[in-house]
Amino acid sequence: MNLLDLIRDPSQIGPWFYQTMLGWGLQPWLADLIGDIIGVLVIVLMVINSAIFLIWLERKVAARLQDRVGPNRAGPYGLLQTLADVVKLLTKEDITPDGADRVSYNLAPALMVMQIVMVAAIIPVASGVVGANLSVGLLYFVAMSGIASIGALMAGWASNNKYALLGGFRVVAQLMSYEIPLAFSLLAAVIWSGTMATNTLAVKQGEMLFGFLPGWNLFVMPFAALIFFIATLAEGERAPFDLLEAESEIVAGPNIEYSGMKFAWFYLQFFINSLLLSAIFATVFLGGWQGPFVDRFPILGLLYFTAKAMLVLFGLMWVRATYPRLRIDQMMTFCWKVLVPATLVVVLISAIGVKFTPDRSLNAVIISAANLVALFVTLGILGRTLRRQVETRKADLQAKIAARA
Amino acid sequence: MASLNEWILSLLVFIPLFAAIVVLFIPRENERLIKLSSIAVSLVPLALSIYLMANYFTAHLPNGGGMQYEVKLAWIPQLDSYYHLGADGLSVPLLFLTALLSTLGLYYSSFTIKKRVKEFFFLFLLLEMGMMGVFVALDYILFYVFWEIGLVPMYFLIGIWGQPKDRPRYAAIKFFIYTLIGSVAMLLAILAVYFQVGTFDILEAARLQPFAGQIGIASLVFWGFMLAFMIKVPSFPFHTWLPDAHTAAPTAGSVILAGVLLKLGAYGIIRIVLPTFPEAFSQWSMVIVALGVIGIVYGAFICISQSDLKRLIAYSSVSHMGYVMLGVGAAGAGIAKIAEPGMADSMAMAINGAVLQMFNHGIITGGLFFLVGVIYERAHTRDLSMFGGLSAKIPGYYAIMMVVAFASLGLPGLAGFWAEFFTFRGAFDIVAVWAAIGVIGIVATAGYILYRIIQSVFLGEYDPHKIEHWTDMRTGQEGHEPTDLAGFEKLTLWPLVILIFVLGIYPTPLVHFFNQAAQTIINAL
Amino acid sequence: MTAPILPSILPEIILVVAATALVAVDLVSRRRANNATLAGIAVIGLLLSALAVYFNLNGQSPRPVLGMLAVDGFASFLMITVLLGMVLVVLYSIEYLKPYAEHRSEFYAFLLAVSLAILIAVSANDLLMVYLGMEFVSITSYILVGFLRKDKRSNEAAIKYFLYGAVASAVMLYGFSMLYGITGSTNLSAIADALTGQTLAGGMRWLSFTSVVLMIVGFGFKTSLVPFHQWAPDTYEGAPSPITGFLSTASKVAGFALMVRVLLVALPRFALDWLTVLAGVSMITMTLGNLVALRQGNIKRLLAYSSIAQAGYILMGLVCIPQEQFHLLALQAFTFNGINGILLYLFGYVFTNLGLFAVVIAIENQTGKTEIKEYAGLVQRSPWLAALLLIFLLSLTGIPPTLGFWGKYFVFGAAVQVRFFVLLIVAVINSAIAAGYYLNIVRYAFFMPAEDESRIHISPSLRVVLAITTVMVLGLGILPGFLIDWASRSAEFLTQF
Amino acid sequence: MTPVIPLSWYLLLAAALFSIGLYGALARRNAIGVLMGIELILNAVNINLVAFNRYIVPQQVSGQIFAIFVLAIAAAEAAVGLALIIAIYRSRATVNLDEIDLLKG
Amino acid sequence: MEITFFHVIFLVVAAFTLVCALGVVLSRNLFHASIWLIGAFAGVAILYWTMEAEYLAIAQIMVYIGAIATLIVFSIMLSRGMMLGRAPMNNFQSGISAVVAVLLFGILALVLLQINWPVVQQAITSDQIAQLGEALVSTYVVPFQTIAVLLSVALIGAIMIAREH
Repeated sequence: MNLLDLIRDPSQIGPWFYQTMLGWGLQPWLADLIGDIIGVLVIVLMVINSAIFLIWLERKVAARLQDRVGPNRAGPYGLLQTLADVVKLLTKEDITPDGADRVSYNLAPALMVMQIVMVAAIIPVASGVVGANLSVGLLYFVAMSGIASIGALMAGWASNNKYALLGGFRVVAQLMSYEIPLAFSLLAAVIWSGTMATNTLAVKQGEMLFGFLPGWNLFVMPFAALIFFIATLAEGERAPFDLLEAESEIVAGPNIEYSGMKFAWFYLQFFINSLLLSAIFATVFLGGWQGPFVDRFPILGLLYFTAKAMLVLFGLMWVRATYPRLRIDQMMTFCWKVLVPATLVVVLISAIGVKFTPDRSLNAVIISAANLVALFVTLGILGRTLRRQVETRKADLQAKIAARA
Repeated sequence: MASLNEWILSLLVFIPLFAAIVVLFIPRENERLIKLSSIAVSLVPLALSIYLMANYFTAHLPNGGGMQYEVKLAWIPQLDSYYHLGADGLSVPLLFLTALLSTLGLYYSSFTIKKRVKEFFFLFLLLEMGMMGVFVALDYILFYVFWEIGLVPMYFLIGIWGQPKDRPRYAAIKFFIYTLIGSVAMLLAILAVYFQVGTFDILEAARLQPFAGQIGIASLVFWGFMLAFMIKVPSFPFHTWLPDAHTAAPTAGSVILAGVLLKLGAYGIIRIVLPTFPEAFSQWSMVIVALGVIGIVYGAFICISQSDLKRLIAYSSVSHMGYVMLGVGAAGAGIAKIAEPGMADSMAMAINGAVLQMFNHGIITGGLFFLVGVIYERAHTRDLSMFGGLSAKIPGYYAIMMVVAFASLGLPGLAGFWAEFFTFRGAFDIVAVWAAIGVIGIVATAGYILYRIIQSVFLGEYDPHKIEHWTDMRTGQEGHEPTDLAGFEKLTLWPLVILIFVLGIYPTPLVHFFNQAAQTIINAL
Repeated sequence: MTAPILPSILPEIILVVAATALVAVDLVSRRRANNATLAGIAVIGLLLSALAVYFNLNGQSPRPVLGMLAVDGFASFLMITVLLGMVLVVLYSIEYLKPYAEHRSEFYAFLLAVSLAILIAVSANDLLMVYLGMEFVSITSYILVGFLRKDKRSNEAAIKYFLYGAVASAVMLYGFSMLYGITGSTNLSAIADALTGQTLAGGMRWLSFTSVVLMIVGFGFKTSLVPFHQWAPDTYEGAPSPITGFLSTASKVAGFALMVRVLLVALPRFALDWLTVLAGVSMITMTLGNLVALRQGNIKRLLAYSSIAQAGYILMGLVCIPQEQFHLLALQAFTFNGINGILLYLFGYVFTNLGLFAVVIAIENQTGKTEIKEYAGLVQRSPWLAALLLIFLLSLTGIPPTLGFWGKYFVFGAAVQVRFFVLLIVAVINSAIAAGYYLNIVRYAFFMPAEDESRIHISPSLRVVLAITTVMVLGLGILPGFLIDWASRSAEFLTQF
Repeated sequence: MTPVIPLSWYLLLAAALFSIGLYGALARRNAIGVLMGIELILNAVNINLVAFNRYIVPQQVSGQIFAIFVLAIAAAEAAVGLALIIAIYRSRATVNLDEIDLLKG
Repeated sequence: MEITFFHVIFLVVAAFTLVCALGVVLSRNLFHASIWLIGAFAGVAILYWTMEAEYLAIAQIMVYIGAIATLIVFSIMLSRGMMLGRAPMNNFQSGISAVVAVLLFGILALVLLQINWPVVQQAITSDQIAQLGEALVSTYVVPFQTIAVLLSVALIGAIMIAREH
């Protein structure tokens, strides 16, 4: 097997390396172990280092959207700005507040980063190039996001600071609530595709509906995708759902007391989380690495995938830069009274739609149409309710003004 | 009258219940109506029981007696349990006794019960129903149900209308729990019998002789029944509830308790235990005889040391019921030697004595308790040391007391004599030594009747300072002198006195009843 | 095997629908829904469900539902008992809930949910369903006990109940897992089959014994057997009185149903183990329950200990199953096979205790207290109530002609039949002790003068409850033929699938 | 892959976890501490169930299903239990069981 | 028996789990106990993985760590005051409980080690997730529905009880 082949199809790197090691006379389990360790190292390094770029990107995009320039001093286009920040953080004093619970205080950031790395393991960046194509992949993803809330909670508690604690509470409330629409919108896709394994999901989306339409889940279930996107915003703790670190309310959330490298870890988690959520979105709804000619040149998948993930990430940044922050009660209400019922409907649609006719393409159209109907109905109800609320509020205010006059 | 004969037992049982329900629906303020209606309705069973006596005596006794007036209806067929009633020479007189004492009790109470009248009459009638039921039930389950029905009203009669100083609540609960233990044991025994013979019919079970040849298990079952009955009798050493209960109970309650309730136990032994477990009975008869004799002697001696008149009479019941146990036990002891010439007659004699004692004791002790009530209503005390010299003050009372007390003592010519005579006559043939010891009891009885009752209450000097207030029962006024019997008291006591005389002089008809029953039982052994 | 599933679980479905309807009605109606309306819906749901239970077996043979639930006579008898009992609990609650404006519909819905849970528990035919049913009953009960969340006593009762319950069920579950390992199955009949097929040697034998003991812990908790009873007095005292009524009756039915079915259907092989253990437990339970009850001053606490003691009697039925019927597992009707004793006892106990709690609640509604002292002079304050109190207490004591007598009659009968004399002697002594404290209440009610002579007002719904329970206790006590027939035939159907 | 680790290792581990959990449930003063002990017991149960499933009846999933149900019930139980604990903490400011003693045993 | 790499992994994970479990019951700080608890849950999840029960491993993380442990930590925080006291964490019966626990383990170990389990050496070939899913909606549909009701009831009940007044 030559190098070119390996480059053309990166999924062959793993087996090739394994065979090579066996050729060296290693025990199979040892070869397995070494292969695994190398894989883990690659993922960890890639993920963590990507943050450096992401932070720059985020700042740059936000600046552009707000008609600013953004980082532009360190390096070309300010590309080295993050590196400088890293150096600064590394050299800063590592403060542990008085009365802090040391164990949890130190454990929390580690937990956060660990969670993020573990999620990264299931992202298929190209055909077959995935840390682990778990049969329970998406469930694993949902399970891992639960750990993040524990980390935040721990940090909030251990800091011995009321803002941190409040932030911790908010994290739990928000993450746990939004995990439901997140998981359920994924479930809709899982039902349609019949698998939870991430790579297999991407493979399944390679089928062409009616022979020409790419069978991406975005097209099959737009509403589910939208819900997932909104939930992603909340799970990524991004505006308009960034109440966890709302500076004006609780200063900076659970990580308020952290400084130096430990703070950097939280920072890292935040940015990588967004990236991974985008990646999941790309995998589940945008066909993952699917694109033209991937069957011939699987390496192209890496390109397609990156592009799709970046697109989603850009969407996230865009929303963040555009919308104001919600109030916490609004956020919770939105989740429980809008998103959760909506996801239930979406799941129901998928579950029923799958069973309809033997022709998958036709089913896809039915599900898609139902999704759109559900979307518009939801929007209609939401709009009417909001309008009515605004009107009552207006009437109240007018009455108050009249009374005062 | 054929249809009446068919239903007469049911009527006897359920008319009191009917009366009780009637009472329940009369407003509690209308005490007069309550009293009147309950007495009036209770006359019906009395009349019926007299008719029953007469009918049985004329129609059935000459034809060999046996179970008559039988009714057998499906009650819980799933359990093989039937509504099975019947009466024979043993139960007919006891039914009459029950009806009589109940009516007298109701009548007497209508003058003396002042508080919670409605409840009293309701419970009293319920009690009458339970007692009637026990005497006629021929189905184990039915028997048990009636047995237990009698328990609750008595508990209340003691607890509510008892005198506070006599610790009525303690006495009531003691009575209840003693009886309950016994009855649960009986329930288990009933079940054991059922598993052996597959029927709840008392007569059928006796015929099938459960546990014949298995003396171990038979003894257990036997003692299950005996525990229940001996507690009720009460036989030594289960008698301790009795003095408390009697002392605390209101007069009519004591009368019923002594007059009828104690007989339930003895009736149970003769009706159920003796015919059904002759083997075990024979095995354990000496224990029963011994307990009977101990009861006689012990009860009598305890009486001598009593200072409370009512408690004294209560203990005298223990003593007198000891005769019953002696008689029954002696009959049991005879079973083993039944083939010996004359033994069957002796056994019959002993049983006759026991049953006669039951009947007579009912009348006599009933009378005694009425008499205690009479004096208590006047003096508000029963302490013997407070009385003395009353013979001159209240001669009418004295006269009746003399009659009843001497009857209790067993004076020939009065009712009590025959019972003791028959008992000892039968017992001497079978268990001579124990009977001889029992005679000590008779002597002691004479002692307490003469010395404690007659002498300390009626003879001697009347001391007006001992008791300051006497209530005049005729007018209800307080006075400083005791007054003689009021009309209602006479009316209550005279029937008993008459019966005492009649049975003392001519007990033959009654003995006919019992003898027939006793012969039947012994022949079946 | 492929019996239609939906009709077989119709009673359960009706309850779910009714519970949902309750919450929905409350949500939809503009003002808060009327208390009586809500109770009405609940009662209708329960009665319809009972009707469905009846038609489930009417004329049809017993059958399993996917191996999970058993639709058989045993289950049906207890289901109807529980559903009727729950109707009474709902009726209690009407008056009791008056001061609590919020969460009424939820309260009724929870009562329906717990009924559903009990239906599932009594028909569970798989270890999974057994555990699920038991936990369903327990969790719903915790909520109901802690319903008065502002009331410290209610809180405390709930937390104690919860902690004991959770530990006990976890321990029991460990036993289940062992049993699963030994037999490789969770279906009760399959377990029995697997056990009969094996020669259990050495460690396996010991492991099964361990697992049986661990399981008895769980059942013992639910049925409040000594030594797993400690929660009962506190919980009974602190819980809202209608819920105490429920806990001491319907909840107990569930526990016994589970225990009987698991031990009898799945573990006849280990009969010697559990018979021995349970016989001891039975004696200790009745003795300790009765002795401690003697010293209680609070009626709910007293009834808690009384119910512990009663559990001891009920257990007699399970301990005294005749051997020859046992091995074939063909319980013959109309004999004293122990199981019909348990059924009758439970039936009588449920309605007697519910009647008794109606009295307790009537007095609590008036005085706000549950001390026995409050019962002084009850006969003057409300003669009818006092009379009914007496009847119910006599029924608990086991005096004929009340319903309570027949239960005792049948379990004692079973014990006499197998000649378990030690147990019988203990039971007889206990009957007397029990009479002691039951009569203590009677003593207060009838013998003591009233401190407060005001008449006790009984609300209409409580009147209905009292009327129903009295008719049951006395009516079926005097003419128990039909009931005995039904129970005996039901016991016969406790079969394997 | 056929299992290489002996079944009894899992069972011993589960037994140890069970004992530790039981100790926690019995010995803790604090209601939440008790709850944690209970969760340990349930985990031990699940290990048993899954291990038996894998080793005794590998072609079925009955043990795993059971474990899933145990998991779900544990969640429900924990939710209710913690709600009760919070309610009692609100009214008394303690969740120590020996201080929760309004009802005397 | 040959000790392989898997045995080592098992022993490491098992030791980790047990240490965490001991931490749960012995830790003097409730919050630390809850962290230990999370560790124990994670260890058990890995053990499921070693038994090829992947779905259960994930469910363990999701439910036990993501839900139950979070809830526990959350409640500990809500009732913060209770941890400030320096009162002992264990009650009077802790000594007896320890003895009971040790004895129990001893007995169980003794019994378990004697048993020769009828182990079926068989690789898992079928798709377990699909098998689980099908079982849940066929054989186990009744418990599945039941637990749905149970969870709703528990949810409503927990909210009702824990709500602020």
